Amino acid sequence: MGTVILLALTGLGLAALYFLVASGLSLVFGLADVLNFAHGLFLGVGAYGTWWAAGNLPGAGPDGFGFVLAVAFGVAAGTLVAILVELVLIRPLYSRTIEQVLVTVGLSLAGVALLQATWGADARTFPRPDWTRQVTGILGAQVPNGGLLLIVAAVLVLGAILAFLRWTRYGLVIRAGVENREMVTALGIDVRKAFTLVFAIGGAAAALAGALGGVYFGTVSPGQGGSLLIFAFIVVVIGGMGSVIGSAYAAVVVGLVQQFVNYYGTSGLGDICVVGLLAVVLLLRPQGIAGKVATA
Amino acid sequence: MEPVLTVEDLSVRISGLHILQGVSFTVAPTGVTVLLGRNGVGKTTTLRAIVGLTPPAGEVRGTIRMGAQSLLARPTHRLVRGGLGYVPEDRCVFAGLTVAENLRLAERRGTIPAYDKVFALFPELDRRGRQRAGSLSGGQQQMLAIGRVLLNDNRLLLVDEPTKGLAPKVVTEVAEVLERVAESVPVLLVEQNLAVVRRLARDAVVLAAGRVAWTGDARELLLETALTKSLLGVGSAEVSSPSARSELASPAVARKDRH
Amino acid sequence: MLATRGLTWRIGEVAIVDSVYLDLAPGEFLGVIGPNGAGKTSLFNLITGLRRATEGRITLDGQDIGGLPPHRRARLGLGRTFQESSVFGSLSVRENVRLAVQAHRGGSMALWRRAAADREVAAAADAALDRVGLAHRGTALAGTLAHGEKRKLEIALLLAGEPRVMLLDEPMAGVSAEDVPELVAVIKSLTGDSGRAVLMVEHHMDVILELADRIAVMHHGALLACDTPETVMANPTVQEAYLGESL
Amino acid sequence: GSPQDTATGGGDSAAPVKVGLVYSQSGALASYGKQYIEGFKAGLDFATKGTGKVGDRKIELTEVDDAGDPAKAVSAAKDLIGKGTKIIAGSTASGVALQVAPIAAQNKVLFISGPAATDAVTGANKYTFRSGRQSYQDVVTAKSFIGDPAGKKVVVFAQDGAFGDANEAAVKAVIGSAGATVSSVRAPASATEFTPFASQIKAAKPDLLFVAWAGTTAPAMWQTLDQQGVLSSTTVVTGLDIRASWPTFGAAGAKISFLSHYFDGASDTEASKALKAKVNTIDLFHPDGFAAAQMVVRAVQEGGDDVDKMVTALEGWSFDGVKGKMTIRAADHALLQPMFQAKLTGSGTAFTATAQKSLTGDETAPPAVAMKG
Amino acid sequence: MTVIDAPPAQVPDELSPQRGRWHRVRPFLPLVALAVLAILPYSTMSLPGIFEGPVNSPGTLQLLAICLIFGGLAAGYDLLFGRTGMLSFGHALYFAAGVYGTDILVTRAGLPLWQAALLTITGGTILAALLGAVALRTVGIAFAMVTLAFAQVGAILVARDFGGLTGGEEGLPLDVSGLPAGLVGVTNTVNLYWLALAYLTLVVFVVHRVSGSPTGRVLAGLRDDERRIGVLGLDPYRYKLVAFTLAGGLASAGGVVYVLIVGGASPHITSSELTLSLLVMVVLGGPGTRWGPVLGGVLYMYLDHRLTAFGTSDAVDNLPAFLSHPLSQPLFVLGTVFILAVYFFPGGLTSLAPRLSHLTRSLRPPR
Ligand SMILES: Nc1ncnc2c1ncn2[C@@H]1O[C@H](COP(=O)(O)OP(=O)(O)OP(=O)(O)O)[C@@H](O)[C@H]1O
Ligand SMILES: Nc1ncnc2c1ncn2[C@@H]1O[C@H](COP(=O)(O)OP(=O)(O)OP(=O)(O)O)[C@@H](O)[C@H]1O
Ligand SMILES: [Mg+2]
Ligand SMILES: [Mg+2]
Repeated sequence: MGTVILLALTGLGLAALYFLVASGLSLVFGLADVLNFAHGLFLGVGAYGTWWAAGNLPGAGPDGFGFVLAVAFGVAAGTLVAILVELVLIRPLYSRTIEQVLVTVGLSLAGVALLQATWGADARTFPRPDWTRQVTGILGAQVPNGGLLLIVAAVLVLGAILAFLRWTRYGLVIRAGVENREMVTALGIDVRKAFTLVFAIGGAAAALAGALGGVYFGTVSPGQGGSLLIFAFIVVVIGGMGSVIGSAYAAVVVGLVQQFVNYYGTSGLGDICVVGLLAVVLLLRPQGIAGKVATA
Repeated sequence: MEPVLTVEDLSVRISGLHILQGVSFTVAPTGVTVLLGRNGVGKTTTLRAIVGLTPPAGEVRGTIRMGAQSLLARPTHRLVRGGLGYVPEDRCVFAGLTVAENLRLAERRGTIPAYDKVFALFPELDRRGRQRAGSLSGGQQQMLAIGRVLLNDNRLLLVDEPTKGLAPKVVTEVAEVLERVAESVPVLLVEQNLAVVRRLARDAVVLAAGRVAWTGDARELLLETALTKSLLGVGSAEVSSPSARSELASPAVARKDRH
Repeated sequence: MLATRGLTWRIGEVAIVDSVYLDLAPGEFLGVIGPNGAGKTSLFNLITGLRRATEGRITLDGQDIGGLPPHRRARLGLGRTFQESSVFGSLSVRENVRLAVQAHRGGSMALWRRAAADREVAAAADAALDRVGLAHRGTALAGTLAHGEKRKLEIALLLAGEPRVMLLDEPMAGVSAEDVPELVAVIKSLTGDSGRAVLMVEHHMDVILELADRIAVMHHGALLACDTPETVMANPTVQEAYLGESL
Repeated sequence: GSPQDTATGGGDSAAPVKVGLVYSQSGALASYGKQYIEGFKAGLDFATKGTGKVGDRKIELTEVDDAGDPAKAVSAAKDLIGKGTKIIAGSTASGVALQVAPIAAQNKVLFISGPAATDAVTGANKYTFRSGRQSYQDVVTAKSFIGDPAGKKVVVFAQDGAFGDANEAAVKAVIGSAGATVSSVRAPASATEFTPFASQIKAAKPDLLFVAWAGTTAPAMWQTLDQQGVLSSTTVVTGLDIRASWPTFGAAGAKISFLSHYFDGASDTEASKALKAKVNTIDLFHPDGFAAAQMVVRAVQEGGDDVDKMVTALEGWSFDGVKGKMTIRAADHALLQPMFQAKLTGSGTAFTATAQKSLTGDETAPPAVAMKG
Repeated sequence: MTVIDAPPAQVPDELSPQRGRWHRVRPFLPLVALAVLAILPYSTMSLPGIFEGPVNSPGTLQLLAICLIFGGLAAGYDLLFGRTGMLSFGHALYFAAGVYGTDILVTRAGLPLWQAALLTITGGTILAALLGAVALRTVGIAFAMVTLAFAQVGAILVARDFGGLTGGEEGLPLDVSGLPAGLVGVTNTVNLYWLALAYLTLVVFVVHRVSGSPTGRVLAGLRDDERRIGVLGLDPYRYKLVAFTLAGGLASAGGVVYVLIVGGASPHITSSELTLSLLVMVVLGGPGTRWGPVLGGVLYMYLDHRLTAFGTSDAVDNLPAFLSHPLSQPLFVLGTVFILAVYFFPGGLTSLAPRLSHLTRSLRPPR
């Protein structure tokens, strides 16, 4: 019993990490229709930003309020980079979807290499409050606090994104803009601003995921973002393109499947199961779990 | 009277093609000005140049002024917020959004959207609020496209072939709507249906081969057989013939022989 | 030739096409009118297989084709045009038509023959282009054509397939007044010769009246009437629901 | 010219000797590569007494980056060989070493593999040598932690793939054959959440846990083992990685017994002093570069331009390296060398390793394998 | 009727006969290029900065051979992406099947090369047909993701050293003892070069023929409007499957040649990054054009290999740290070059040619 609870809760922690990474990706992909391979870079910027701030920014540190400040700095850095990327690289290429994807591919190569050039290829110890290394006993299971922190953060991020989509017009503007940017401008809306905003939010979510991922892993390294990205992609696709709620469901499914199969099955089977799940979901329901039924 | 819109020597090139070659005309501050011409002559291109939607590969020269203000090189959304309403040729409703969302999108900040006016004109839009616009029939989409601009107050409406693909009854309705709209806002209209043109238009601009071939009073154009024949390629009989229904209703049913 | 029996398409509870019984005889020209949203295009989609009917049967020459995918139905001689022009935008106008001719001549998987060397295909394509008056635009990319030209190209694509039953979805929409007679002549010539049947949706009443032998009226998915033009036009419901006040 | 020309290495006795160094300057293993090359240069200096010459002949180094990609390494090797290079050294990554080795044999040039730890390099062919340790030697060192293995229960925790396979096999061979029961828990290298594996390990109640894990997820793995109480319930042995990774063990570090290839202060030899003078703090792979340079100098001294003579000169050669006495076993070119037990102490970012015990090259000798080619 | 200039004919090259001054010469240009490439190894010319040694040195030939292979791969991938509009994220799988298939059959099973090659190519083609048959039930991004998923399973199987066949993350060096002597050893690099050239020629020829064939015309139509193809009476699924299978077969043939050139298999060729770089190559060169993907592939691989040398060159080392550090990271330079290329050559490198000729034409005084 204890094992099952432990696996379930840590699986949820993993799911939360996937969701945090996937949320920004899903938002940008679903709304702005950009398959953003540079998302890993935003993660990296968030993680390194936090790491740097904890060591160098006055007032910031690995503990208490200082840690909050460090994370805030990391998120700000990630957001800023995302905005710059959108303004300089993505904006001139709207309506040229493939080129956008390619630019983000180029960016993911160059960006990660840049992180490596600046801070080296090796993992760095990530500053984090001591309590995140401890465990909490829940029903006989020793659940890592880091995982619980991720779960809380994921729920908050989910809520915030849903609120944004629901209570502001931006969701509408962007969905319309993806279909036909020109027509949105012809309705008197500055669609470019809306797209920049989406990127900013995506970047912020990614940077937060990067910072919290740093807490979870205990280290930062240049390639960390990229390695998480593939599962984030799977989560986004299984969840249904652009449905943030769908991503949340999918993240839970993927996290739990991986965790349980890895325990009860042989190792590596978890990954294959997840990939198989992706293929099956797509073949049965090409639009993903929560995707809307497309009409001709 | 000062024209509401002045186009002077407008020339548009798109990827090497010289589509408009020095078009000049004005739009009167009241009533409907209609832009006529064969397929592919550049009517749509003209309207799009006015709202600043020439494709990136395109190049626009000349002057376009609304009052004293030049419209060239200003971003489209500014122009539209400044009171330039545009109903595009292919309707361009947002297929993935519901009807209500399409309308909500068209609301402009700082003004109160005139939903009652729109719903009074097109009750269908009210009823189908939750349907995805992509699954609307062609005519319903056209209503949505027109409804969208009517939500706001405009200084000038640009309307591109609003009756294309509409049932005769709806054509009449749309024409009536435009007629009423034109009482308060000047309209620059592109239209192929000459019956609609006859009903609505006060001034006419005829394009041919990328240039203005004729401007003047629309009635004059439609009455002069020689003129319509040479400019629009149709005999005035067709222009001035009564509608199909009355044609049928009359005893002299002229159903043309099939072979 | 083509017959539908109780053809119905529902989305959820709503019947978009509601139990339609239609018969199309060889050589016949059947006009379809009806208010916007009546289900005319949906009916076409059911007949050509782009949508699967929820109930009812479709037969072509007595054979039930309701279960076949679109391309099988096309091979049986069913051709159509689309309401929103759907042409191959990145191919030249001529290539568009050649593709259609080639599709008609047999869809075998020829990977090694030179397509451009097939003179018969080229000749047939040019003939089709000539017929709709687009020959001079042969090298232009179809995506850059003006609206009216695309409508003509649609018809050329249809002609190239030499279908026995043709479904035309508002071929005149957006065609300039000057070109209407020309296009009407083309469409008229479709039926003239070979016992082909045509089903045409059109809102231009003068065109319908000029071309159609019979007119079917759709309303809320159902067939309201299907009769000679005179009778249909005299029908008060049609006048009220479709034609409305004259301009 | 003919398409099959290659430059011939000058038979001239005063011509410089070309040595190609193909290693990771960029990519994931860039820092290993950096240590390697620093070590190599220090070693060259040491072995040539600061002249950079063997006899009258200058050693001319050509460094090429393989970015950890075997395809690039093979291209580089072919390029070097084509230009008349007779000695190639480097190979930070195991995959690179395994694919360059056959090239050396095909073209009869000397290849001295670097930090790549795979056992498969040993005995790969007559022309291939190694200047670093191999996985098997790690495992033998690990065995020294449990005294008499008979009747003990040993669990190997390793990642999927060849690296994990090799470690598991070695543990079975070394400790299992000595009477312990060996089982294994394997995890995908991409795993990010280790609780299931920690639970499995705990359930197995081992007397000794041998962990073979490389990569950036290692800290998360250690933390999970610690949190689930694995580290405090049994003896846990693993290899000590480069210094930069030490702080990532965090509190878990004190609970782990480390086997070590090398760390600063593990030995006090002439060579280590010379190396320390050049690089300040010696790290894991400095000795590999250093040894490679010593082997190169030996090969040139004895063999001149004749690769077969170089091979004979190296086979069975013993020398004093940074780690202590090193011997190139003639049969399969295994490099017998001392290994160390270490403890990690400290906190924050300041950690120090202290040697607990050192094992001689003979004690950690891998079993001899037949030369494959 | 109108005075509007006629639009320039922008018809895909294969589908219309060429006109103009080059009319007679053009068909022979590829042959000339092929001949030049074939006799290139006889040249001792040195191109300092471009290649490390003379053109006929083994290092240069090896690099060129790899470039040619990837030129061919990119051209094959373009059959899917540029010509048919299918965005596959799993093309690396079929290439990897070629590489690992040959390697395993030769090294582990000891088959002679020709048998191994034949079996591998057949196997790779069948694999593509089977997986394609499943994946093609989806379209668009879903298709991309299903192909990615399949490729990912392949990558996991290879990395896990399934059945001890693949060597896991360390890769599997090719056992050359049973290989023809002409393919072994540095002095014979030239033969590998010719082999690569032959592969490239084969792919370009096949792709050219296929896209100029009636089927190619259908593929081009599929790219624009699949529904329309169906209504014309052609089964879109069948045509897409043929393109997918053909491209898969070409990729596994490329794998066979590649494993000979590199002398082994390593797991990173199974990664989705390889497919992404194929995409990059195609876009860099110009999708849907005959020479674009080839150029893109060659250039990409050239940069990929040469930038490592560039990064460690003195010129870079002497720059201030904030420049030299990033520039010594090959991936940084590659990524940046790539982004710039997307910007400055939209439509790919091959779109430069018409633009340049446009420029020269407009510079010439009017007659
Ligand atoms: N993006 C483009 N690229 C190339 N040519 C274009 C482009 N847009 C329009 N054209 C060309 O410009 C000409 C004018 O097009 P436009 O759409 O303005 O005509 P129109 O008068 O509105 O015709 P219609 O009555 O059919 O709607 C056409 O010949 C068309 O082919
Ligand atoms: N996929 C769908 N989902 C929901 N409703 C649909 C869908 N497709 C069509 N409809 C509805 O079915 C009705 C019939 O549409 P259809 O396009 O067949 O009309 P139509 O007769 O062709 O009209 P028009 O003359 O305007 O083209 C419309 O009310 C439309 O909104
Ligand atoms: Mg138009
Ligand atoms: Mg319709």
